Amino acid sequence: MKNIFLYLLILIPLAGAVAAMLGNSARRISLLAAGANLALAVLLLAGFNSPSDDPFRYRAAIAVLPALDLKLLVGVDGLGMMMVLLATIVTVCAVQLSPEVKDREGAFFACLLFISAGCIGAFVSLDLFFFYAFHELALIPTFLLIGIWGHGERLAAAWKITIYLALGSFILLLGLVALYLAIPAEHRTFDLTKLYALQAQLAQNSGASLVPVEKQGWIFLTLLSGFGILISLFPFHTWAPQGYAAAPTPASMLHAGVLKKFGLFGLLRVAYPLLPEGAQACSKVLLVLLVGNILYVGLVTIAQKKLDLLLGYSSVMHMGYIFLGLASLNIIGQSGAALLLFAHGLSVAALFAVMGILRDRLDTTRLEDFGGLARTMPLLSLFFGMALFASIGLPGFANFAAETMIFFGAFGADSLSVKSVFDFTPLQWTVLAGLWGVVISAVYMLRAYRRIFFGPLPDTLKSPPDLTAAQRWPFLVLIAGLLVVGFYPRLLVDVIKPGLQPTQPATPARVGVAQR
Amino acid sequence: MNPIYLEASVVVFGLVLLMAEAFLPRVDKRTFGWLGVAGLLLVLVLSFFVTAPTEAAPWQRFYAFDSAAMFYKRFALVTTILVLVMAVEYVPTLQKYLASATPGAGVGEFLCLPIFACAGLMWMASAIDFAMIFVSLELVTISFYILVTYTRRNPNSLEAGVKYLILGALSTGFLVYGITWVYGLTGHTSLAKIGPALLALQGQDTAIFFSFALILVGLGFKVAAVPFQLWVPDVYQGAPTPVTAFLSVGSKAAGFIVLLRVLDVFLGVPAIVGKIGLTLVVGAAATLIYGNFAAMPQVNFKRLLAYSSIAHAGYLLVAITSVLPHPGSTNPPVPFGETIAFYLAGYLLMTLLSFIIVIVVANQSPGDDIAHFNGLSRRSPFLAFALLIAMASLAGVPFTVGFFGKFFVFASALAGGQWLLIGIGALSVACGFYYYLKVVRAMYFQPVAAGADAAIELGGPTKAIIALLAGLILFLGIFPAPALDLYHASVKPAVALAK
Amino acid sequence: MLAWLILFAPLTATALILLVTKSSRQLSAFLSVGAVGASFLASVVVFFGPDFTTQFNWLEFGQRLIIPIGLTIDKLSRTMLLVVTGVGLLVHVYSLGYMHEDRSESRYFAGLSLFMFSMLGIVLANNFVMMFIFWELVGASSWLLIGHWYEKASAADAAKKAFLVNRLGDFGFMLGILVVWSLFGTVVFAELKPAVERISNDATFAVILPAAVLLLFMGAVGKSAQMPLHVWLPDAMEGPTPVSALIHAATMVAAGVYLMVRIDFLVIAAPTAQTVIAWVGMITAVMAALMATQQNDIKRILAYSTLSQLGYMIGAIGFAASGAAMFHLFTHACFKALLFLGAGSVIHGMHHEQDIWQMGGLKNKMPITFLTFAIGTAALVGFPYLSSGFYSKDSILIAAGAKSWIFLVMGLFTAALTAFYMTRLFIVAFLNKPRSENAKHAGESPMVMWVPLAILAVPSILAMPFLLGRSSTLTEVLGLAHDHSKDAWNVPLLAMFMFVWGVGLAFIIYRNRDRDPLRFPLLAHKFYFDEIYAGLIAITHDLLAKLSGFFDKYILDGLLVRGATTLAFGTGFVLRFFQVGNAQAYAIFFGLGVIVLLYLAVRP
Amino acid sequence: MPLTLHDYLLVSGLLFAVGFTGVLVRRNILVIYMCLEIMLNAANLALVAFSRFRPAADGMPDYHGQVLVFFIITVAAAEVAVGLAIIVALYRARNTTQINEINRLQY
Amino acid sequence: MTITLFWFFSFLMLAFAIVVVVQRNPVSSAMALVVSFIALAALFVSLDAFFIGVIQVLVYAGAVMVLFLFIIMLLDIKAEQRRVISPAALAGGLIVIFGFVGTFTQMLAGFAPAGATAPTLPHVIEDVKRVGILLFTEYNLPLQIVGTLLLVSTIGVIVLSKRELK
Repeated sequence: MKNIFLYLLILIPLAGAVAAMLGNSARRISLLAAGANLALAVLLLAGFNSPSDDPFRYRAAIAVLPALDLKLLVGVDGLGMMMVLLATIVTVCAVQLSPEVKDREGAFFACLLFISAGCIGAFVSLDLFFFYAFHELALIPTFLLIGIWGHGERLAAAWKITIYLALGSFILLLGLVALYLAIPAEHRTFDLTKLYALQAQLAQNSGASLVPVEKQGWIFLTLLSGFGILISLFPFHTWAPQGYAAAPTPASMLHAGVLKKFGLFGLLRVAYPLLPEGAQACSKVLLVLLVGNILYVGLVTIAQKKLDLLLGYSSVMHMGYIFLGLASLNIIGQSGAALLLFAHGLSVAALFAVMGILRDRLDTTRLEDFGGLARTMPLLSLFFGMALFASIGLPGFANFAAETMIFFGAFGADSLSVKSVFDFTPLQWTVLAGLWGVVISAVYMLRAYRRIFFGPLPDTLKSPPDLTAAQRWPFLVLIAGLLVVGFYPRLLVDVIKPGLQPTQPATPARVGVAQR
Repeated sequence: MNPIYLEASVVVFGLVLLMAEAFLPRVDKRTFGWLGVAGLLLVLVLSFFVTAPTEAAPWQRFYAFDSAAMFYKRFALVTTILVLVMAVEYVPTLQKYLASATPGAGVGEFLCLPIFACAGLMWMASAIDFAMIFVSLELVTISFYILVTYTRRNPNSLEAGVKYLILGALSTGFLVYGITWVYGLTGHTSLAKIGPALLALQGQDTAIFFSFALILVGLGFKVAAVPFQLWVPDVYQGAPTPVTAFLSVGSKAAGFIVLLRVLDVFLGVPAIVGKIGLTLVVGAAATLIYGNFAAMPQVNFKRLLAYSSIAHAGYLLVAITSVLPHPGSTNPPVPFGETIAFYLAGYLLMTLLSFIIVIVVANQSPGDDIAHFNGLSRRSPFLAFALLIAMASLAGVPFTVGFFGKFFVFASALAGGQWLLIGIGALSVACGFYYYLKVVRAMYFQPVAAGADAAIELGGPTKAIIALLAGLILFLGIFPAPALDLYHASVKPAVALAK
Repeated sequence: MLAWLILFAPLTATALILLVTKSSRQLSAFLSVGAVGASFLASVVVFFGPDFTTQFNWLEFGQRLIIPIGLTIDKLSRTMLLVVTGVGLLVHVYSLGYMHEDRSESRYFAGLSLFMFSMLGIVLANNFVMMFIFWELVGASSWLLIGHWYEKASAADAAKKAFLVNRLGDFGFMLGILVVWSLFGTVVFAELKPAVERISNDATFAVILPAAVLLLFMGAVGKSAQMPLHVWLPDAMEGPTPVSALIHAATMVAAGVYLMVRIDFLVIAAPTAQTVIAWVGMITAVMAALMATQQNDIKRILAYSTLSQLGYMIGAIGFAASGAAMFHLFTHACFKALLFLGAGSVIHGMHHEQDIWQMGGLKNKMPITFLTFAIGTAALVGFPYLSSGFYSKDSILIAAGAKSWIFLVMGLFTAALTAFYMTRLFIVAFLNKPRSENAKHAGESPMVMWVPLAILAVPSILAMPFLLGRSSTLTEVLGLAHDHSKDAWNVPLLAMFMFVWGVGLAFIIYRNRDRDPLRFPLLAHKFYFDEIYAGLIAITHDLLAKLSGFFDKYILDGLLVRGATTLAFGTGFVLRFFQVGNAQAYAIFFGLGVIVLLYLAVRP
Repeated sequence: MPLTLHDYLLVSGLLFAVGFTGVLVRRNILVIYMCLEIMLNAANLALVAFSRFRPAADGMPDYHGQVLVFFIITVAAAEVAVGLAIIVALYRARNTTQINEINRLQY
Repeated sequence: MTITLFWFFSFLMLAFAIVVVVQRNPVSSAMALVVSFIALAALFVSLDAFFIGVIQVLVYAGAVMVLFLFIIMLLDIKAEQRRVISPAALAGGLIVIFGFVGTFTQMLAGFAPAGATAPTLPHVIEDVKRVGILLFTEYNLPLQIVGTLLLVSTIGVIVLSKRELK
């Protein structure tokens, strides 16, 4: 156990949470913990590029239940590293952007740090069991955050989000256990690295699959439903908008920005590599559902009249793109999906942060109450605009790079010799729907921006003050992250690619490919 | 030391305490509670030093000292120790409801009776003969009749006692009749001999299942399985809280160990395995549904915990079903003993933690409704946080022992291919989150009721025990191995048995 | 390196303005102007330099997908660079004066620089994805600039509309890129060309290739505001006038044409698509010209005229005359920028009055503006032989004639209409008597504004004939070397006839009028396009959104999710009625349970 | 026709049923308690019959069954004592022995 | 003779058991129960279980029923004024009982050893001795437990029924 760094990543926020609960200056303590964690994550990222045969770095393990080969095994590949970075960045920003907490401040920040620790734990776990368990660490803090410090219909929302997610994660647990049991008894282990190795070895030796092919379909479906509920896959999405609307700002940021990504991360980490045939078998179902996410939820978003719900629904909608990348079943689309995890995490955190500030300053989230705020809140409008453009996939922001990869990956996924548009494969039709979704998202986002920041300033709004100095840098961090990755996505793509590559099926050649 | 001395020392210790209490009227009654705790602790320690006897003795026909028996003995001891702690904490309430002319009268007996019940529980853990099962179970049951009714100035307590009495006696009737029939079929009461004798019977599966069903009625009552669970909510609500805790943990665990031993015998008869399987599956499904769904509208905390206790019986039954052979799966039947033992260990920690807190809070509040926990996070952040951990564990949140319990249960159910139960289990878990978090909502979201906002005082030892329990819940939630090792720790022979 | 400088100088300016000099308007302005100046100088250097391509891989997945960010300097881009940076520089300078009193000058210049960056990216792009990137960025910066006066509801709405309509086009553009990539495995223009040639006779691709081209063309339709996505451009006139000049006349709207010229090898390989493109272009030309005849806002007239001229260019693509299209693009960029800046000068002088019927007699009040505007008008209407517009329009008309007589007729009709409405504008605004207080007290704009006018006037009237004569490179680049002897029609003559006819008619009708004597509601209301679209959106998208919202709230969430929880709760509520409290009832339930178990025993 | 085990078992079963009926239908707790005793005695009858009809190796009745009966009787006596004490306490507190009148705890 | 006696006492036992169930007055119920138990003791005797028969009379008919009667008198419980049996309970009870009797007889019909007749005994009956030996040797452990049980119930009865605890 010489590599304690990843444990530290989990322990720092936990320790911070305890200190925040007991100490006096909770905000400072948690900012310190979150900042230290971010610094550690950056250091680890910096050390990540050293050449190595092992895709998983910084490995360490603590045995927990030897009988089941259960151990607290941690390690990160590129994907994990990126998720850790996302989690730490958003945590710092969320803590810094927390509104003033008058009631039980310590508990508030402790809850935030708990969620953060849970996310990070899930991202670094290489053991199926703890991978699952860490995610659940966020459940009760979310309930408390919404219930105690929430807005509007906080109680109903707290119930809904908690029960729905509990149900979802239970289904997920069943799926994971089913996966475990479907592995031939002599190979059974929760250790993902061993499972990967076995899978690769079996594929090489006999072309066989670790999990029997006939079982893969329904296990994948179970995992998809479980993860799907956590990701707010259509039609299991209704918890998300209300939950995010009711949650205090930093909770929404962490939840929508990081925690929700756990499901997708899980699909990438567990379901797709270990159940390739299952993924293939279920792809049609997934396509239908993700079109639901993109088009149906997109339309629902247009119909929203409150900013918080609108942002909530829009974050649901964008999950559809990530699913599209996953469904492409190839390295391009899945890298895109992975990148979009990161990009969407940052952008949605920024959006929710703006929403929270507006709510705090103006006591309303109804779009019709707003207007002309660009005059009094120029900085906020600038940041919101950038986050908004990022989220609708404007080039220059990471979201665009990711969506581009997703579209390319999905469109070129199948062996292709299209003769007419009517020869499109289902996946290609889905891409079409996805592209239309880009239009839809522009419609509602610009509509919202127009309502809130443009037009005349209504008399009812007493010209609210702009961002304070302390509120500025988190936005800068988030936007800068989006821009840097957006300008040169390979910064992250090249890091995450190796982790995804070995699990992909060979790519079929196509007609008419230019010779190079 | 011979394991049989464990129970003997508990009984003797109980007697000594009873005498001491009678002859030392001036000593604060609570002292006897702490003395009881100390004595049982001593027995608990002793239990790690027992060795198997070197030669066969007649009592070995009745009495097993395998690892399971030892585990459940220790389980009973720990439960009783904690119940005694609760009882000491409960003394103020107790005195309010006792018909005592002098302060402290009747308290001593209240503190001694659990010790005798503990002996009964320990005997049950070892019972491998129906005669032994019957008498030890009755010792426990009759102790509980008394304990439930103990605060007889409290009409609820009385009512609970009467209900428990009638239904308990009814279930005893069925148990006895079942034992009679088993005896009639095989000519034996010893489990070890019944098994082969049942196999030797030809074409008698109707009668075999008939007698099994009657015994199952008696044991189903103990473990609170549907449809023999109806007493649970009323009795739990009415009984003095330490007794409720004792019932829900000790009595249930003892019921389960007996059920497991009996099931082991009857599952050896291939002709009735199908019917047993059907019974268990339907029973588990009904218990899950009843316990979880009916818990949702509850407003009284103890009643809520009663339904929760039914729900957990359902989960435990689910674990049992995994042993059933099932077509279409290559997985061998999963041995459930370990799962159930671990689940019950976790259940002990979280349930007793909840009940201790109920006692402490109810002592300083108007009652024990969930509404009386409103704003507990302000009155005592420590208690609120501890109860939060207990509730999270009961609901099955990871990194609590409750999660590992559920994990093992559902893993074995999946391995056994029990799809119906898994589906119902999923819904149950969701319901569970609702009603356990209802308590969290009360503690954290609701404002303190006017006039009941005094900070809650908490004695040092009690506080330490609460912290210990909460800590154990978390520790076993991350490292479950110690509890499982305990289950597998068998009694070492003093000298190698020449058998 | 120089190419990168061209591209990134304006972006640097944007970043610096946003991060550092936001508070100092002056500094921001000069930063922006300096950046575009640098780009211009570099472009000049590049213009006389060799062809080259420089790139790095923005995304790379083995051989499967390589998306480079690459800059191409070739004949096409270096000319376009010159136009874009040149006009851009002038507009920047002009803006110094025009926006001087605006307190958001910093934001304005940041947006303008961002726009320059985006536009230059389009010009330099060597592949589809990079072009798409800058394509979208152009849209975003245009949104920013149109919405510059965001407090005005109409400006805010116009900005939104422009962006959304462009997005609609981009939908097709991206899809087209995907189809092309899936067919050829590359997105780089230079690699596509040989691949396309290899399959040009393959019947397998007879359907998909035109489809792909049309999808790509959708992008151009959006950006170049062709029918039916033209509706955003007139509204975009809500932005500051220099923006209209730069973006909505000279550069951005020309990007669609530029794109089509870039991929003309694809268009030629797909004749079906070519015909469609021709029709779209020419219909736009005619209809926009018709609409222009009934507009009263000086900028809107120019906007419709822009539409119409863009129609010509797109049409030229359809006639396989991409050289002519480019030629017209260049000339149009100069004279339309001139006209817009002139209009801006008028508006500036008229204290932001834009209705031409409120003007009149500006000839004397604003002599320089008058003169330059006259030159611009002449170029636009194609004043025979003297104006650049004449030559470029002619080359398109000739190509139209070569394609089909119907296109020639449409082209000529448009030419006549152009002459008509421009003359109308010119007469009403400059010549007749002043018709308002503002008009009476109008004055000439400052030098910083009229110097760019003057500079732009030069190429409008002179440069093209001069260049045509002298620069063989240009004719070669644009493929204008045309043998007139084979023409079936004497197009220049016909065009001259149309010019005379249009100018004359307008002169007769509008000479000394105070009100518009002509009333064509259909044209004044722009063929009711906006109304039809509003209705269409209302009965499709909006209705769908409302339905989905309803479904989500009441069916999915209400009926299913909440229904499920209510059901669970109800079940619990009902179940606890077993718990009646009567121990005897418990005993009976107990007994029923026993009976069930015993029945199981006797059941065979 | 000589007496068979069947006859004894039938009588035992009927006695059990009668006792069970009393538990299910009577309201007076004392009578219910009596009926519970009837049920236990039905079991005793069957036990004794089994022990008689199933001789041990030496041809005598299987006395293990009778030992069990002894235990049952003892335990039943203890149960009766405690049960009656509870009923007395109940009567003192609520002045009733009707089972349908003690339903404060419900739902 | 034995058969007649068996059926006589069986009938007596069952009939008085039924009287226990239907009789309004608890005192009458208790008296009927005594009769029923004595008949049961006779049946025990018919099975050559003299010791059990005696115990039955002593413990049940004697001690337990006297206890019942004492309590009934002590509490001064009158005959129930209104219906003894509620219709709902009767309906539910009858369903259960018929179910029980039905399944029981069906099970019994298929119970193979049921046809056995009582074997003649080779020795003199010495059941007191045999039971006694068993109790104090082999069954010593359960006996101890029963002892504890009696202790507990003694404590319980005292605690529960004293008017005032001192």
